[in-house]
Amino acid sequence: MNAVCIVNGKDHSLEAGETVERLLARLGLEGGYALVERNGEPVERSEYREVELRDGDRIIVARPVAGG
Amino acid sequence: MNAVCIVNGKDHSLEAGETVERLLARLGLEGGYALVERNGEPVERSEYREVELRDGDRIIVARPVAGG
Amino acid sequence: MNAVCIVNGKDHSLEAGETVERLLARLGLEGGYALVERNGEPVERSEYREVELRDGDRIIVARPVAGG
Amino acid sequence: MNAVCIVNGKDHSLEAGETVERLLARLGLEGGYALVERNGEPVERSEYREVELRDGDRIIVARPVAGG
Amino acid sequence: MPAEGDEVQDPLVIAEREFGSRLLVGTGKYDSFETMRDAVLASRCELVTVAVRRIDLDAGGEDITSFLPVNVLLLPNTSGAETAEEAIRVARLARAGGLPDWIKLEVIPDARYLLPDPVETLKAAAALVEDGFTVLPYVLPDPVLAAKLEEVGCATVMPLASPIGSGRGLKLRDSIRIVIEQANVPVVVDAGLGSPSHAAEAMEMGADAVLVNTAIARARDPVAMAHAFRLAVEAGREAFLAGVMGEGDAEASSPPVGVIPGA
Amino acid sequence: MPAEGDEVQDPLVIAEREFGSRLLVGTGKYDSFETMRDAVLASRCELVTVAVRRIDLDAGGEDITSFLPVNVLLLPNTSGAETAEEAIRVARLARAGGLPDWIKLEVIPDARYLLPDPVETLKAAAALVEDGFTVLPYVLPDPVLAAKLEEVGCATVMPLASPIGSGRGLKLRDSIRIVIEQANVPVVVDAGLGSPSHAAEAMEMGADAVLVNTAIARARDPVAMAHAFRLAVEAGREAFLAGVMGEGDAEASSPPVGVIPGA
Amino acid sequence: MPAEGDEVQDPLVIAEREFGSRLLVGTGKYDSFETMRDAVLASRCELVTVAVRRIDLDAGGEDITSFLPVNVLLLPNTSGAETAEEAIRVARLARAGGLPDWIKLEVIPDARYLLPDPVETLKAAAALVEDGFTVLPYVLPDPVLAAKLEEVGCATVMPLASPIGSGRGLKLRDSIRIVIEQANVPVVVDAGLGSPSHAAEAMEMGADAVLVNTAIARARDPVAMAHAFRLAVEAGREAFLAGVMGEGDAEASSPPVGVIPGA
Amino acid sequence: MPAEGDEVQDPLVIAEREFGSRLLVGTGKYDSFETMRDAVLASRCELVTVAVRRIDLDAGGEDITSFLPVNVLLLPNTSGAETAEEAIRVARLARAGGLPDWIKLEVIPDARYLLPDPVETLKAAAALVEDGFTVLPYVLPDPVLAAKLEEVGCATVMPLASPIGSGRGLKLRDSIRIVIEQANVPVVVDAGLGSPSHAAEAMEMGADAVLVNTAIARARDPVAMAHAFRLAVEAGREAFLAGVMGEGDAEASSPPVGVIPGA
Repeated sequence: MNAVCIVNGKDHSLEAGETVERLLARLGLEGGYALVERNGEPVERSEYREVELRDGDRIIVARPVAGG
Repeated sequence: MNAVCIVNGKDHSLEAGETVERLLARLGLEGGYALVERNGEPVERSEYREVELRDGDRIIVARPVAGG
Repeated sequence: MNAVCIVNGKDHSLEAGETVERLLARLGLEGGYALVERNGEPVERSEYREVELRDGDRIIVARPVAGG
Repeated sequence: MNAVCIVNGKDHSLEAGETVERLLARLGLEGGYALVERNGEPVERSEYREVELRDGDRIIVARPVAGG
Repeated sequence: MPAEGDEVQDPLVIAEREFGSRLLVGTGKYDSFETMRDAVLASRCELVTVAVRRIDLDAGGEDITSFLPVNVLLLPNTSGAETAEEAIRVARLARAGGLPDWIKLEVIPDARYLLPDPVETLKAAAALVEDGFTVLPYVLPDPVLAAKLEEVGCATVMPLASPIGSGRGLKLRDSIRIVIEQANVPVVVDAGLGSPSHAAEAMEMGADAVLVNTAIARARDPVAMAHAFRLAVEAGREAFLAGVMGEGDAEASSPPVGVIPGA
Repeated sequence: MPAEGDEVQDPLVIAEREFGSRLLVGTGKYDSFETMRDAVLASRCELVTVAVRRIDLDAGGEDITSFLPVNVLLLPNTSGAETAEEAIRVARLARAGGLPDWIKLEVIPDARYLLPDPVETLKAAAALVEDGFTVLPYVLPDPVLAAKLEEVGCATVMPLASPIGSGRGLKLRDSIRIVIEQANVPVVVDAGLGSPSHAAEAMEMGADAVLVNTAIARARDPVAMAHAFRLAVEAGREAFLAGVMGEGDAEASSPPVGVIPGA
Repeated sequence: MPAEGDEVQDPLVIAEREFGSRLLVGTGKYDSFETMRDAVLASRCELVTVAVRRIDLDAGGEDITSFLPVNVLLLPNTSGAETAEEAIRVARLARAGGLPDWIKLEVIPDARYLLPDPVETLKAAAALVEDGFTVLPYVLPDPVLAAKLEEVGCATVMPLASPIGSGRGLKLRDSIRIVIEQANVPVVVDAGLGSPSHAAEAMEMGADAVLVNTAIARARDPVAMAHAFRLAVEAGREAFLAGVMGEGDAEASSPPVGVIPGA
Repeated sequence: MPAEGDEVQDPLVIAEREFGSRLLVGTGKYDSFETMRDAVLASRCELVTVAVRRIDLDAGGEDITSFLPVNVLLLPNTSGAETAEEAIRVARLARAGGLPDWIKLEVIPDARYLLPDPVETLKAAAALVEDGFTVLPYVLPDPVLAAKLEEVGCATVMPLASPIGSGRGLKLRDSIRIVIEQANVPVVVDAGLGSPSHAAEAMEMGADAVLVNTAIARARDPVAMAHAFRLAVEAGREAFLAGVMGEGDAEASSPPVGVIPGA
């Protein structure tokens, strides 16, 4: 059975060794500012390439939006 | 044919020798302040008893009402 | 004895045939806007050259000044 | 040598066994509201009669005054 | 008017007549004459305005004057008049028919904002004074116009605080202040006062009286509101006489010395 | 407090205690204690503030409390305190010495504008409530802070209208309106009210009470001014209950139909 | 006036003449004509007021007009006139002597507050229009008077914001708003504007132009202030055309959904 | 930021970084990103706020940052946070993901009036400064709180003029004036400015900058309105530096001597 993490409240089946960078690519979010929190802690952009996701991780993917 | 005056825009058949006082009585306005204008000129209250109305007179009967 | 007119409240001895234009020249007011009233009536600028002053004339010489 | 306490910043020679109540009496403050702090702690009015002052005590005597 | 022998302190004096109250009340817009009467009583006012209108002979209807206390002076207004001529006509009709020769002069050509016509008002005022009326003209707070109205013999000037019935309060306070400062006749602030605090403010500024209608008639409880205005007018007048403090900078109410922590 | 058996209508209730008057008065800045006493009496207030200060043992001086009516509850303030710790110290001193356990909490680090410290005030309030005091904190009209003070158990919130002693009135009315709307404890508008109309306006907005000091003490006639404030507070309260009309557009007070000139 | 061929967008049009700027500037109260000139240039105004006065024949003095840019239209005023007759006399003198037949009509009997006389102003306006002048009358913001001035042919109405030279801003904004709403000629707000924000506010309300004198002349740096007013008038006009949002309740600028903590 | 070598006069300096514009713009509430971009360009602002929100993975949607000019510094806000902890979390998320380490700190527990929590804001500010952020906190104009925020190292204080999105202008001007007077860091007036004249007024009072969102985004023509705000901010700043005249009494602009009628 595949490893699964939760991204913005929904299940996401992990590929083997899926990094944050790979996750964003799979979500179609390569460009621009994608902000990532893993289990309540922010992930540094410089580590997106290295950080691998694990089964059960709670991930938030956010970005800047219109606001005042 | 009777003499007729116009009271507040409506025809009013005059009795013979009808005074302002009589007019007011016929209109049910004996008490209180009835203000009377005849042909554009005010009629003094003290003369209501004497002033007789004539055929064709334009009469306005007014009174104090709620106002600011 | 010379003819005299009053300019802005002061006596002014008239030359023979002194026009408004000549008056202004004698007062050092050739350039700019000099506005002239004679005996309470304004004098048209186009007539400064013709209008001759007479003995006893009350003259006001005014001009635009700073104002709001 | 007498025991001395400091009352509102000034030296005050203590009588033997001088209580807060006695202190206030000596200061002419029997009536009204005299509020007493000893060494930074408030003294309960009900204990003025018992609490004895000691050498070196820092006393503040205060009262209600005009204020908004 | 107070009972014989009962001397009013600090009365309002208009045309040599004394009034025990500095609150004038309009009678318009009440749900019923009964409520109006109770509000007038609660207000303790002694001068109330009425309009003059043709009687609808088919409709009948009650006589408003029978609901008004006897000690109250009726002040007919010229509402409806758009010119000096029309205002004069209404005033003369009212007087001839037995109403007082006091007249609240309104000449209002503009139905949208109900603002008065300064030129026609002045013209009518002069004619009515000449004809023996005691004239109380309703005007914008225009100090020069107010002086002219005084000059032709008006008994008061009645500058508006804000448009009639708007309840917006002393929007034109800067002009009213000047009218008050320069007037030699009583200044009655009229129109636009929406709450007792507005009335109190006008009185604190030195107005001699205020006239209120809509704010009382259209309150949820008109009788209580009338009473509230009465209190506020008294408060404002008393404060004016007692000398209101000026605005200033912050200043402590408690003394700077002897503070406990400073030990 | 009213005499036994004399039931007050619409009392002010703070910490379950009833007061017959919605006007609180400060005792500072009067020319004499006699004038202060007469003003307090004229105001009919039942809750008066006092400061707490060291006695100047050389100067002597009279006891202010002997000039205050017996039916009046003394409300000591913590003026002079610049931190929570200092304020707590003053409060405890006052209570130990026999003053009420009610405290007007002021923590004011800024001598120029006399504005309170929200963080220290909240800290002191929590500690004093914990220690059994009935706490009435003086604050900027900050609705979120007011909710926090309520949460820690304060008996009222006392937002300032404008800086203490400035007489500038309800400069911060927009914030005060929100504080009033959201509060579950009585809101006492404190500081900056310069005239009775200011007090009436605060009450019309729904404030439960107001506290006045400088505007009375520094009037030309403080006793008359105290009376004027009393009337204004009653007027404002009564108007609030009677339902103040909203602001609107112009609307005639006299009827549009039946006008004479329209003949 | 803009150069030939250079079409001004959204020009101010008075009496069929186009102006590229909606700022009118008065020339009074400057420390020197040089500063005045530089301020006029910085303001980019195209219509400047001057007064008319007798020449002091002993003192001499320079000619103000030599300091004014050639593209600027001189607008003589009738300051000093206390009656219609005097104002007409000044206007006719100015025109006869070669000044434009445009006249800023001021009839001011009151030296204390410098407020205009509505009746004499209307009388003078009618006579001057009849005599061929382009008349710009200075008045209180009296909507009914403004309509009368329009009716007799005035090219604008120039309501005052607050007393001349006071810098108090739009104290009479409620009346000015009505004047603007009802006018069919350009409304030039004149007198009392003390800072660029006041000018911007007048323009946002829909005024067609503003006239400023004291606020520029009496600034520490009049030339910079003239420039600031120019920007503010442009800002206010642009905002008026762009549709200023109305006042409302609080409403978040950031979206309510997707907040991080809500995870 | 201006191009290399292009020296800005009178720049806004926050945390040692210079900005050529004193107008900050929010990006919320526009009809489209295109309009937002054009408004940002018209405003010439160099500092724009953005919110941080979870991506709706089903909805997709465009990236706002691709619509923003490159010379503009993004200022993420912590909107959505109701506590210090939540605000810190948002700030750290934004920075980790590559947004600037500048943060507009908002802690807003109240959804109705959107007013900030002074205690939690101070707590978060201290923690974020400690953590290396440049912190711009959004607060009520509370001068004592502002001093505390400065003390813990905030780069600015951002007092609100009136509730967010209300467009009501400088309702709390008295408090803002004190904040400005006492601040040693730039004061950015934020929230509630509804029109360019409001912005100009804030700048004339000495504010270092203003932040505007709703008033631009919700104008009929947001791009023109952005330009109008730019002009107004420049006007207000220039006026502040040029020395705004104080308010005073009436004073004639034309000379009292030499009047024609006085002949």
